[in-house]
Amino acid sequence: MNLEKAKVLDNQKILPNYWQLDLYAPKAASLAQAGQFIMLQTTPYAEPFLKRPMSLNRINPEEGTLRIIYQIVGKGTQILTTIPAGGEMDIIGPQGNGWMIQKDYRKALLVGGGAGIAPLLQLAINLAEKEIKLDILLGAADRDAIFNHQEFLQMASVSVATMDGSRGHKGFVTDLLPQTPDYDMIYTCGPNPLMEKVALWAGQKGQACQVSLEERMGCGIGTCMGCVCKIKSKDGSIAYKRVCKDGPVFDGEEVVFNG
Amino acid sequence: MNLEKAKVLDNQKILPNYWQLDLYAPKAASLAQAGQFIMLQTTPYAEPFLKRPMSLNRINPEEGTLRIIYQIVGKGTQILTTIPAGGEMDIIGPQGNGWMIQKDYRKALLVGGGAGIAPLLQLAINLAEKEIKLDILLGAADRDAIFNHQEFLQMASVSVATMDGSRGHKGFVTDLLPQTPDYDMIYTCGPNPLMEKVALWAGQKGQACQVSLEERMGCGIGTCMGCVCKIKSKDGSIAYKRVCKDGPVFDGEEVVFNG
Amino acid sequence: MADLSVCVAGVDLKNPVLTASGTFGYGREFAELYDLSLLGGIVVKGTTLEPRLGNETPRIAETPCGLLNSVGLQNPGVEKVIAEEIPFLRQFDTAVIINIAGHCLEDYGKIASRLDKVEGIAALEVNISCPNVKSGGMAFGTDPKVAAGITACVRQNCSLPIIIKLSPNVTNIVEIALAVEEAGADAISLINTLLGMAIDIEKKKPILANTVGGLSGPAVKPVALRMVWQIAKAVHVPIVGLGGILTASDALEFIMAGASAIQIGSANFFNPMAGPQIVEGIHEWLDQHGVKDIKEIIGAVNQ
Amino acid sequence: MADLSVCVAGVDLKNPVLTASGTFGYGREFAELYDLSLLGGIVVKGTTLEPRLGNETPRIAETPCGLLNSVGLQNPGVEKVIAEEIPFLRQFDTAVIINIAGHCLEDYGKIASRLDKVEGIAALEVNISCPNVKSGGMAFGTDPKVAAGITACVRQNCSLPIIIKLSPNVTNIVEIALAVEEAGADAISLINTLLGMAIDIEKKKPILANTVGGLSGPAVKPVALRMVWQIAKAVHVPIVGLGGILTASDALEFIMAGASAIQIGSANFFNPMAGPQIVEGIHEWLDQHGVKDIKEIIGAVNQ
Ligand SMILES: Cc1cc2nc3c(=O)[nH]c(=O)nc-3n(C[C@H](O)[C@H](O)[C@H](O)COP(=O)(O)OP(=O)(O)OC[C@H]3O[C@@H](n4cnc5c(N)ncnc54)[C@H](O)[C@@H]3O)c2cc1C
Ligand SMILES: Cc1cc2nc3c(=O)[nH]c(=O)nc-3n(C[C@H](O)[C@H](O)[C@H](O)COP(=O)(O)OP(=O)(O)OC[C@H]3O[C@@H](n4cnc5c(N)ncnc54)[C@H](O)[C@@H]3O)c2cc1C
Ligand SMILES: Cc1cc2nc3c(=O)[nH]c(=O)nc-3n(C[C@H](O)[C@H](O)[C@H](O)COP(=O)(O)O)c2cc1C
Ligand SMILES: Cc1cc2nc3c(=O)[nH]c(=O)nc-3n(C[C@H](O)[C@H](O)[C@H](O)COP(=O)(O)O)c2cc1C
Ligand code: FES
Ligand code: FES
Repeated sequence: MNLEKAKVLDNQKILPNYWQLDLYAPKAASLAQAGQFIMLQTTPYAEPFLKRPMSLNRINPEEGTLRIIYQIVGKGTQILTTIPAGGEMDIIGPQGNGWMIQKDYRKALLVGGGAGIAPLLQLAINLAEKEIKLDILLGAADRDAIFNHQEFLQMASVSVATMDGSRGHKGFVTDLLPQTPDYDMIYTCGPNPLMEKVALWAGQKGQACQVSLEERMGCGIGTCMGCVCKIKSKDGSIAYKRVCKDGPVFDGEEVVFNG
Repeated sequence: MNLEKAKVLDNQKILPNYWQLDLYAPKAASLAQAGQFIMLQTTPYAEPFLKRPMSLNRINPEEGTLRIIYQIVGKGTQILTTIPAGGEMDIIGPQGNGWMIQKDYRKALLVGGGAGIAPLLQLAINLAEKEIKLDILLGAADRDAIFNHQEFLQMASVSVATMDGSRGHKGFVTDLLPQTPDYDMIYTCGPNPLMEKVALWAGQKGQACQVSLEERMGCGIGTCMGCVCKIKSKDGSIAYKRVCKDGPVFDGEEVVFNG
Repeated sequence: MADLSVCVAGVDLKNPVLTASGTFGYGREFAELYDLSLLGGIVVKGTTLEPRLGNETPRIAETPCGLLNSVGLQNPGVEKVIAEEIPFLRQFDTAVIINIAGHCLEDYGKIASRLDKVEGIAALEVNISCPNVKSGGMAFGTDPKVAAGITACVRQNCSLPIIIKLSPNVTNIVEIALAVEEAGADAISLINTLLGMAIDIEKKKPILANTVGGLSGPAVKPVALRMVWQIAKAVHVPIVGLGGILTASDALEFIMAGASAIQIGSANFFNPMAGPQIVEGIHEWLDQHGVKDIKEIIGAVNQ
Repeated sequence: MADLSVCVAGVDLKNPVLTASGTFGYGREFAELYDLSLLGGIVVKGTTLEPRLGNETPRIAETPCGLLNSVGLQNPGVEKVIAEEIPFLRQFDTAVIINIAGHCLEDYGKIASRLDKVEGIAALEVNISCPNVKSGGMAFGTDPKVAAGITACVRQNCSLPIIIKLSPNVTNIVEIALAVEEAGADAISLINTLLGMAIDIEKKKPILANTVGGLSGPAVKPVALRMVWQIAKAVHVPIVGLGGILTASDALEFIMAGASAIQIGSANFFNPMAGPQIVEGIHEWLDQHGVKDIKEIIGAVNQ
């Protein structure tokens, strides 16, 4: 496990409700894999008490940097916006397992929704480097919550859906799922209903699928059993696994979604 | 009562354990009197929860500025040192009654100890402006806790005492109290034992004396009854008065010190 | 604009935001900052028959996200409150609630009957939960029989609406709530402070002269909210929720847990404008969420 | 360097700093960060006879200076703990304390007797105070008779030193402490979590799937410290104090209140290095203050 005092290189608004945070954290950057996350402390005080889990949007081990894209949700992310370049923050990480990529993949589909788009960018870069063909579906409430669109376009065909139709298809991003998919792997991150739909569809189409789950975390390091999700074994029995340590990425087929 | 968002103009270390904070708070500065204090919030979060009472060391109504000199004691004052110029903090104030000055005073003695020296500077300036002759006694543990020495020297004869003898007399500042005082008023601020000694001595010598008390505060505005001190009436009965509202300055004779 | 009026203990409040006893004095300082008529009501400092000096100092110790106090009911006594404070408060278009406390059952009866016919009082809040007095105080609020006895005694001695204020320092808050409801409480307010302590390690002594004190502030909010929720399922009288409320969002949590009104205590120290800002914040939230009447969301989590 | 060793429940600890059940797993993650032998001891996650799934999620809600949890004793069961976790922990030169919990009296007896002869266990900590399980749990710790009954049952079923862990959700902590002491506890640890709640006002629902959960972290420190101080004056067995300890200074407050040892719980989340840093900080403080032996300051505020 890596504890590090990260230095803020840049922290700026990229969309009305989304900020981009660049950190200098050489140790974490050298260890990190796409799909992993860090636990980020927003103040040096005991309030707010818990660290915030944030996915790695970009990993640059050469320069020792990490990029986070965060949505403003509540107290912690509000505070994050006030930390200027030059500031410091304690982080733990990289945490979790990251996306699984097999050498022989030739074609993959990425489906992201809202803040869940964040961990797909580094994944797409890694897949593109391996010359794996990519289709990318991005969804959000409106166009003000679609980020990294340009970056994805450089690597893949990208389709967008927004609930209000302000960009791309009007409706759910899952409306864009193809009828006859032929992917070696489908990767998805976003709100639970989105991932549940994708996992269900993938199962029906006989396609493999990885989902990256979110859960409220106490420790973020695997000790408190706070962040568990329900995982179904082959034998049908159900176990609770830790999102922070055994995940956040799970086989879509195994996950029991609650709603 | 005045609530104001003060702007930090400057915040710098002046001695190993003392910092000087310059605030732009035009409303407070226009209202303030020597001997008053402000309640200062150290973070925008609920931790630390309470505001810190800090005396006004300098008041500049023309420029709208206030100066605080603060000793690093615990959590709140530690945090204060981290707030850079340009930062903002919520204040309440000026609070309390301030030093009482009568027009016909001709000679006054000021006795300050440690952080208690802070509210004596603006007092000395006001007295000097009225051409009242001043004697000033400053005491502290060592020379690293004597501040404003130069400023006082411009207005008065100043004697210093330190416990370790690193500046001036070696011992208590109260050792320097004259045998045959002839002051119209004696003003003192510092640790309770110091003020108690000065008040006792003044009483014995038949001299009038004002003391500026410290107490732990909840509200700092007079509503919680947290900060009271024991005040003896002429008839001998004892009442609790609020340091934040009825004080911090009291007639030395009335105060019942607890030891 | 949404309807914010609520009715507690038969008292119509223009909005559910009251200020808590002991944190607002008699409103004089806050009246310099804002029009007290903006508040649903004001609960004054704990009032006793005779003037009380209260405890030795230090009386305040800061703790994580909160504070301990051991003021010990310093107050000028009921006669002075009637003569000097109630007339001042009567100027404002807000419910004036007098918080009362006593050393023994008799005291409660006497002070209730003394206040009964005084003009300008909307209700009594009966403090059976003060952790800062040697005799009586919290002990009254931790035994259902004693709590019921005091409630009945106040009931007999006055015709004003009575709100019984409970102590959180108990194993079973529901049992106490049911006991005071049964004994005639028109409403129940909770929580008073949690008994706590802080030590100055340099002096190897408690920070408070009184050794222990009452914990309040955001730190206690989860406990307070849980107790409001617990008793909301058990009693039929209205509940006034308090404990650590700092923002409109906090206030709405209590209302959804089952409180018909809320009180703002220590938040008055953190942010002297908390009162009107919370009223305003509740208004905004209801409007944004298309809620026409705050009464629709009282106890929403239980529906 | 000052002598930091203390003796609790007949177990010699190299220093008074233990880690609290449920916040440290079985030490594996922390072993990546520092040598667990630096700790006085490790208390493992609550262990039950059978594996337990625990409660639904969300299980965690942040609160001011603290958090609520409703993990509900998820654990792999005593057999797996014996087979896989205790051998791992035995590698370190630190006291391994197994925290046990049960649904009923019988469970406690069975698990105690199962652990009795297992190598590498310094003591049992008996959790009669878990607020997160439906049957038993906290209810055991809020009634002095039931608490004594469980203590006696564990006592009869094993020869290991036993530490009884008390719930703070009671009117009278001293009464419970005396009851378990009388029934054979070798030491008492406190506090477990305070029962609390948090509401998501957007969803109009409790944040925790379990509605209520246990409050821990700095927020609860004043209550924990008060309870340690109260029982220190009443019982003769050593006390292990916990609740909101974040720093060496916090730890020293508990020691001065009367605790012979302390546990670090939620602080492990805030600062994963809290354990060794607090050991170090206590060392420094004692040295700076010329205290040769930590035992000199245990209960200092009462002297
Ligand atoms: C593995 C993982 C990766 C994530 N990556 C990203 C990311 O790249 N970008 C991004 O914008 N968000 C991400 N999130 C969600 C992000 O952690 C929350 O939005 C954030 O914690 C909210 O904090 P807050 O203080 O603003 O909200 P508050 O509501 O004030 O937070 C209160 C508490 O709830 C927790 N919480 C609230 N919402 C969530 C949530 N959705 N998931 C987990 N905990 C939550 C907070 O961590 C905190 O403990 C991720 C979550 C997880 C679990
Ligand atoms: C009217 C008044 C004027 C003051 N003026 C000055 C000044 O000009 N310069 C200066 O250095 N100090 C002054 N003090 C003392 C100053 O308020 C404390 O040193 C400061 O509050 C300590 O805060 P902390 O967070 O660093 O310490 P902590 O010990 O962490 O504070 C914990 C709590 O105790 C309170 N507290 C601790 N020490 C004191 C104290 N001596 N007096 C009152 N409350 C205390 C804090 O305000 C806080 O609520 C004054 C105090 C009063 C009452
Ligand atoms: C300084 C102080 C004095 C108090 N005095 C009283 C009192 O006289 N009577 C009473 O019933 N409650 C008193 N309380 C308790 C509050 O009214 C309230 O119940 C408690 O502080 C919890 O609310 P809060 O967390 O919002 O402060 C006092 C609280 C504080 C902080
Ligand atoms: C996530 C979590 C899980 C816990 N699990 C247990 C447990 O299994 N058994 C137990 O006795 N206490 C458990 N506790 C309580 C802690 O051991 C401790 O008593 C409490 O958190 C107070 O200490 P703290 O404020 O230092 O965290 C748990 C606490 C937390 C936060
Ligand atoms: S957050 Fe603690 S185990 Fe995952
Ligand atoms: S600090 Fe509240 S009355 Fe003075």
